Amino acid sequence: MTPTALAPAVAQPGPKPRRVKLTDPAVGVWLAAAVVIVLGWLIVTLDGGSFFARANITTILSNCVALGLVAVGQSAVILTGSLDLSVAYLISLGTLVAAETMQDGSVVTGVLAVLALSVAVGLANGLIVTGLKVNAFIATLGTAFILRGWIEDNYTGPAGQVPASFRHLGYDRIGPVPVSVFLLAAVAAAVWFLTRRTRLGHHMYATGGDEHAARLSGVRTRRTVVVAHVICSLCVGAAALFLASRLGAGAPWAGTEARYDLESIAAVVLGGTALAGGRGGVAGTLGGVLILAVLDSVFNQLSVDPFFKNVVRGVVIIAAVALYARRGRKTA
Amino acid sequence: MPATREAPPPGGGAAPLLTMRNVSKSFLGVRVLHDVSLDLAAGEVHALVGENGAGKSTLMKVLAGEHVPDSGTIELDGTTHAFTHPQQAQAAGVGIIHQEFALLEHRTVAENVFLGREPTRYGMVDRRAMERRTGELLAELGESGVSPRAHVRDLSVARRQTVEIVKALASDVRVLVMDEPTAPLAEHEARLLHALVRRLADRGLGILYISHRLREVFELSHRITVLKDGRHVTTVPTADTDTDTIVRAMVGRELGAYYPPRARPGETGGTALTLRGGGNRRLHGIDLDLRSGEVTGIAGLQGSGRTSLARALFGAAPFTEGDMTVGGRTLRPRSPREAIRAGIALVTEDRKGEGLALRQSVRDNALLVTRAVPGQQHASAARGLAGLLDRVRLQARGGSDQQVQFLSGGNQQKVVIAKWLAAAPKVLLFDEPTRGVDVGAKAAIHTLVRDLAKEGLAVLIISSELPELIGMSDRILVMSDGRLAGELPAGAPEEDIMRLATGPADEGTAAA
Amino acid sequence: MTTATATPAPYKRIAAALGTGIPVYALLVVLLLALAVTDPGFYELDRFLAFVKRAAPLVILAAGQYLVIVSGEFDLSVGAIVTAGVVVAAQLYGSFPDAHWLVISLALVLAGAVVGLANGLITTALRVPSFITTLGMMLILEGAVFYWTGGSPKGVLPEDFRALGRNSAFGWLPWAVLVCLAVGAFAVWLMRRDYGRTLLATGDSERTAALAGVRVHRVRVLAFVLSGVAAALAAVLVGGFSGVSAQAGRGLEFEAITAVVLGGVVLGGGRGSVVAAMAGAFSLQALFTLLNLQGVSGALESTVQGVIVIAAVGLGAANWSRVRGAADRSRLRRRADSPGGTPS
Amino acid sequence: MTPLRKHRLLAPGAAVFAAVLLASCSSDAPPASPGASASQSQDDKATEQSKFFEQDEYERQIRLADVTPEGPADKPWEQMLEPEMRDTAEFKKKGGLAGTHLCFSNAGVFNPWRQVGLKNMQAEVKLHKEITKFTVLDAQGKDDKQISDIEELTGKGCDALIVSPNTTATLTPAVEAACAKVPVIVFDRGVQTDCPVTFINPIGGYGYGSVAADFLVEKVKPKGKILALRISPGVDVLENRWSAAKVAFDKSELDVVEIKFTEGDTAKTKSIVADAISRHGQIDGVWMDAGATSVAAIEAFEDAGVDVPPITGEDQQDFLKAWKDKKLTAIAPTYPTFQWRTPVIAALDILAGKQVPKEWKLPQPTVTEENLDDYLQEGMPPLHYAMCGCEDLPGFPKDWGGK
Repeated sequence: MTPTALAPAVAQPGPKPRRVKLTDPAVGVWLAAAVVIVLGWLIVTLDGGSFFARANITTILSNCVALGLVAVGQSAVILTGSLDLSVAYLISLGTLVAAETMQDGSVVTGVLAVLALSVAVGLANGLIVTGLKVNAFIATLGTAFILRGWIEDNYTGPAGQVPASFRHLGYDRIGPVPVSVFLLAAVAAAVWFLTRRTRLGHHMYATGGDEHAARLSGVRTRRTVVVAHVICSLCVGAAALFLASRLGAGAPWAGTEARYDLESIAAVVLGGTALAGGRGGVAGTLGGVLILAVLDSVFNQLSVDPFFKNVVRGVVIIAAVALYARRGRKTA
Repeated sequence: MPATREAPPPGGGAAPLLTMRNVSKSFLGVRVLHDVSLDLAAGEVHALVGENGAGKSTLMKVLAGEHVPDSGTIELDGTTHAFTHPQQAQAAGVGIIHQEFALLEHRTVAENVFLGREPTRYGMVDRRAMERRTGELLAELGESGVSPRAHVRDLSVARRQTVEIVKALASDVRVLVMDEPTAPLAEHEARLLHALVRRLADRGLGILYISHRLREVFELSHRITVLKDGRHVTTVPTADTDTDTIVRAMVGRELGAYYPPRARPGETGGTALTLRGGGNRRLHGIDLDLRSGEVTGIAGLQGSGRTSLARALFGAAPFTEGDMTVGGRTLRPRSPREAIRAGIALVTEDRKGEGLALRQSVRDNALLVTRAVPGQQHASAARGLAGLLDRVRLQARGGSDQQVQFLSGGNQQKVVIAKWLAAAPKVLLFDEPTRGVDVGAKAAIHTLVRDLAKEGLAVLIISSELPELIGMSDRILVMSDGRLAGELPAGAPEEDIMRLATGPADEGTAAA
Repeated sequence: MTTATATPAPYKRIAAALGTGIPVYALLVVLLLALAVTDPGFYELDRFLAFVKRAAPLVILAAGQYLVIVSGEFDLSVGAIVTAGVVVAAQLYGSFPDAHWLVISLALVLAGAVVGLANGLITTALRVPSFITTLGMMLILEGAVFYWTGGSPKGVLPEDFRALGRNSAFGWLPWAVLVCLAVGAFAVWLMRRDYGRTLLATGDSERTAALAGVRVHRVRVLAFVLSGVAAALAAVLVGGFSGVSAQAGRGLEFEAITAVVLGGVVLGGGRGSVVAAMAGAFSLQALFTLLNLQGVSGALESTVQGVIVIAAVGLGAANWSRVRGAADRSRLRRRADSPGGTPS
Repeated sequence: MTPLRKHRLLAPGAAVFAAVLLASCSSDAPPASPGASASQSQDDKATEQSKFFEQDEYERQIRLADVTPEGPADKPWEQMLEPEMRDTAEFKKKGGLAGTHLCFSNAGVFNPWRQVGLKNMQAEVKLHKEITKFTVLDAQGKDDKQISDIEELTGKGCDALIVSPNTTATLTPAVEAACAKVPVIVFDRGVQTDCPVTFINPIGGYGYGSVAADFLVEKVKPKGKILALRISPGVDVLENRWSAAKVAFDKSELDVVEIKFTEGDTAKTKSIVADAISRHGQIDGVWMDAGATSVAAIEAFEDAGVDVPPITGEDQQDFLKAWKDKKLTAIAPTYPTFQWRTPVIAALDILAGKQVPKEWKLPQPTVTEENLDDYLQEGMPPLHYAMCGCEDLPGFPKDWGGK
């Protein structure tokens, strides 16, 4: 029998799916990022600035790092169909723990302490979501409140201090590229590998895509969700370490003042990951982060009113997601 | 009849591949399986038939480890198993293909096929191996047209089914359960599937084949087991039995024994709805007249367009061409709202997904339509709620405040019907009105449908249970591949219906 | 086997009937008792009214948020609407110092409705998840308002405008309390009306609702509009209560959602009562007051809040797991009983 | 956990890696690790007084309050207290001041004080034709962003860099890095390094706090119950204000019954005050570490139907107005916004090679019963700060929102 006879209505997409497709959000995002960069360059140059000046590139890149790290983690949970609103406070606490342990301990102990903290918070989130069956939104909002209380109760203002050696992470650069970018690259690569190449990753996509189907196929969905939360928190921990090295001390508002919770979610969604889970990935998220960073830098160059920035950001985010929705409808 | 008979000896002889003994299972204190036993030989296609609610699917889910039996044993190759998670059943070599596919739309075929047991190299998922193996399996099934890298969302239903099968095969199953595999398939696709099933059996798999379509059951199977109301009725070699015997065993009574008397000639009134040349993506040139007081049955295989027709008439998947008049005025509903205003109602086949808001009360469900589409009947409906619920003979402990999710299938269906009666429709469309409804409630619904016709409503009824269709309808329209294949008088024999339904396909089957 | 769904044990049906509401009422009672213990004077009429008055804005926000959540969506923009409302009002008074308070208030309410409309349309028509829609709206509003006012409003809020949030009718009954009652009554009435029921049905099963002739988009959009209006009302009260402030609504969106969820309303829609949602708001306010009276450091306040929220919701979930289990099983059965679902 | 493994290697790894490359590649990291002072202040934690309290600085500020400033009396923003001048020849701009490019890294404009201040600075810049370019980067209250902003500005060819740090400790490294490239002027909040050419600020938090506290000590009868309202913990300026007040209260016989954080939220302030009144029967005095919510506090008393006790606020119009209208016993120490004008002046002096004080201490006037009318300006917006010294600036009052 000829297989073609079997299914008349098969849409064989593209030449070969493995090759990059324009329908893949990640690609779209990076294209968008490219466009934004070109436009930015044009505008800035017309304005008499120099967009590709060393300093500017460095700024853009180093502005990517913190948000990038958080967003990468956030994409892990969102892929799995969950959400994490506690990241902002975890960052703040992370910087404080890092700075304080490093002050009277070694860098390594500081790093370990932060990562330990992260794992703990991640586990808590994951277990509350899966075990207590509390909606992720509320669960992580709750942990956020708890962390906040802990911070405000124990810290009044910046505390601790990181050794000079550790500060290199925040300040050194090779040519125009800040060292911290390599940290982001490493973490992103790790998470990308985890989500795309390991069984865990496949199960994360499956759980986010259709929990019931995943379970029927023998995927341990709960465990997957918990692990995703831990991964997210670890990335946040990395962000905290970076910020600590950059700030030279721990700051109770390091995470909240930058609204990393909502910003990271925005970046992830901007990166083409579906809020419902199961679609998207780290690559797109990085693109989203880059777009936001470039926008910021352009606004800086033109010294746009900071309030006006928010308006633009809001519009960009909504517009982007509306676009995805459109495309989704087409392929569906 | 097909040449599949000289396959392995029915049961007996060699030690069976699978043996289920005295399996019992209850839900919320209600027994749905009573000491059911069943065995399956390697290379055998063992058909499992029975009315909806007979317990077929539950039995299979027990076998697949999705339900844990209250009692009874499962033996595979002589080793006893007690499955508590699908994974264990898979590991033991039991694969199940659900009616609703457990596939991830946005993942590739290979990823779906190996979901939950991805092959790894150095901790990495070995995509290449995954895709190679998937490709091989697809090729073995003569499905080399499907790319292992294609996303499931881009595949047709038939191909998704193939993926499901490959998924089962990939875990080296020895027992493959297929739960109404041909239900979502168009006829020609179904026939290709039959060929596939035979090949699988020839490869030594034991296949448990659940189906409502007796014709394919007789074509495919070596043995037939009949379940009824959760009990094992009989297991017979297909060679030694015939349709009537099986049907009798399934229904447990002579056909049509309990269907309410049909409309007498005088009772049918004028036309309530006429359709000329109705068509859309799935339907072509449909001409239809529905008369008040008459029950019009629509027969046809799944995918023949029966449901599409009902939805088109109701404006849910509107006609793109054709003329339609309802109650004398011309209109082609573009939305359910318009249809409802015109006095059309549709009882959908997916009761829980489309008929009810499960977490709302009986009252809120019953009044939903009148609330959504307010009309003169609105106030009266609210007042007459109690009467309405009596009229559909609803039995709900919590009265009209009870959440419908806690009602039995039958009572839920009654709520759906009440919901539409509240809107005082002129044309009532039933799509599989008694699916998943226990025998008692079935009778009640049948009587109700007939009463409604008597009261002057024009009723259209779709059912894949031919006995029901024949028993209920004053005339039967048969559909096939989106067209009306013909009309038959009341009480026409199943064979005539099937002939029309399968249309020219029959020769094709004989050829196959 | 479908008879399996039939005849659940009575206690489950009771749980089903009030189920999700129970924890919050219990919590509220406990908190109010605790307040009575810590501060005997708390129940003197004026003191208690003052408490209600303080709670009023949050209660109103909760009522609005309830409508959105029960329809299966989110509204993160309400906090921004409150801030914007207060600042805009002051700004307007800056330009028209002797505008009538009613005019300004109505202007705000109208603006709130417009914002809600935008949220609704973007969410339904453009199919952007409401979480993102309203998040973006939040950024836009805050940005736009401060951009317009250069960060601080140019006018003052005159007494007559502030009366609603600050003064009392007949010298003893705060207007805010009256407004709160009115809104509460309206919300309850609305939920008993056709709209309320269809809204619930939509949140419960969109397909069912649509096939029953419900215009699901319109229903949802209206929910967003009402939420926006509620937020604007809250802005009038907040502005009245405490005057011009550039951060009047900070964090209110999360407080409102927390309150609603505390009230046992299920995120995802279709379940929960508006009364419970408003009770949730009262509980939250009572909690703040209690912690404040207890002299608990502002720091621990949020910790306690977090724990209580998680606990309350977890409790709700626990009560439900049984029933839900049953529902799951019946879903499994459905998958079995309906050949191919809806093929054509 | 792959990220974990990855990371454990990475953090120190990156440091080492960087250290190796340090010779070859550029590093923006400051040579010496600062924060000696930070760790020192850590030690003070032991004492029950907050770690933000430093005795000698406290005494200095108290003393400065009575010093008569040098400079034009009618231009407080050009006055200086006990200046030790320093030479700035090294920074003299070649070819004169014409075409000066001034840069400003702003912590943000997240409160009216900073908004008024920024307007002052922009207006001041307009006064000087020689400034042809004035670049402002707003960090929106994010330490991390301000660090990048400073880095970015140092690469923009600014002749001088003005910095208003978002946080003392965390901005220090960035400022140090910048010092190496351009003359840096820091104002408002300090940094933990003396590399900036000059650090401009008014007398400071201790002065502010003690003025307010002393006022209450004087006006409120002994044993009186004092309610202390603070914005939020951890903001050094505010911490100083409180710690100074604490000293005064500890000496006095007043009884500080409650210390609460209002987060600058007026509604919350009203609630807190109302609760306090009901808990303690009466409140005899209110100390506030900032004026933002003092009107709300006043209203809370009115709404509770009790007389407004002696209260301290700041020089915001709404407070001054309430003070006058309601004939309150009040005082308004200030943290004058005119200090935003000084950095521009200083920058030009530096680029001109003129001497400037190492630490440019500005006077810190207080609004009292006597001079209240001078500062209560009709037609200015409620959140406008009276002590802006902006009356003579171009665009006043419109740009400040007045009429």
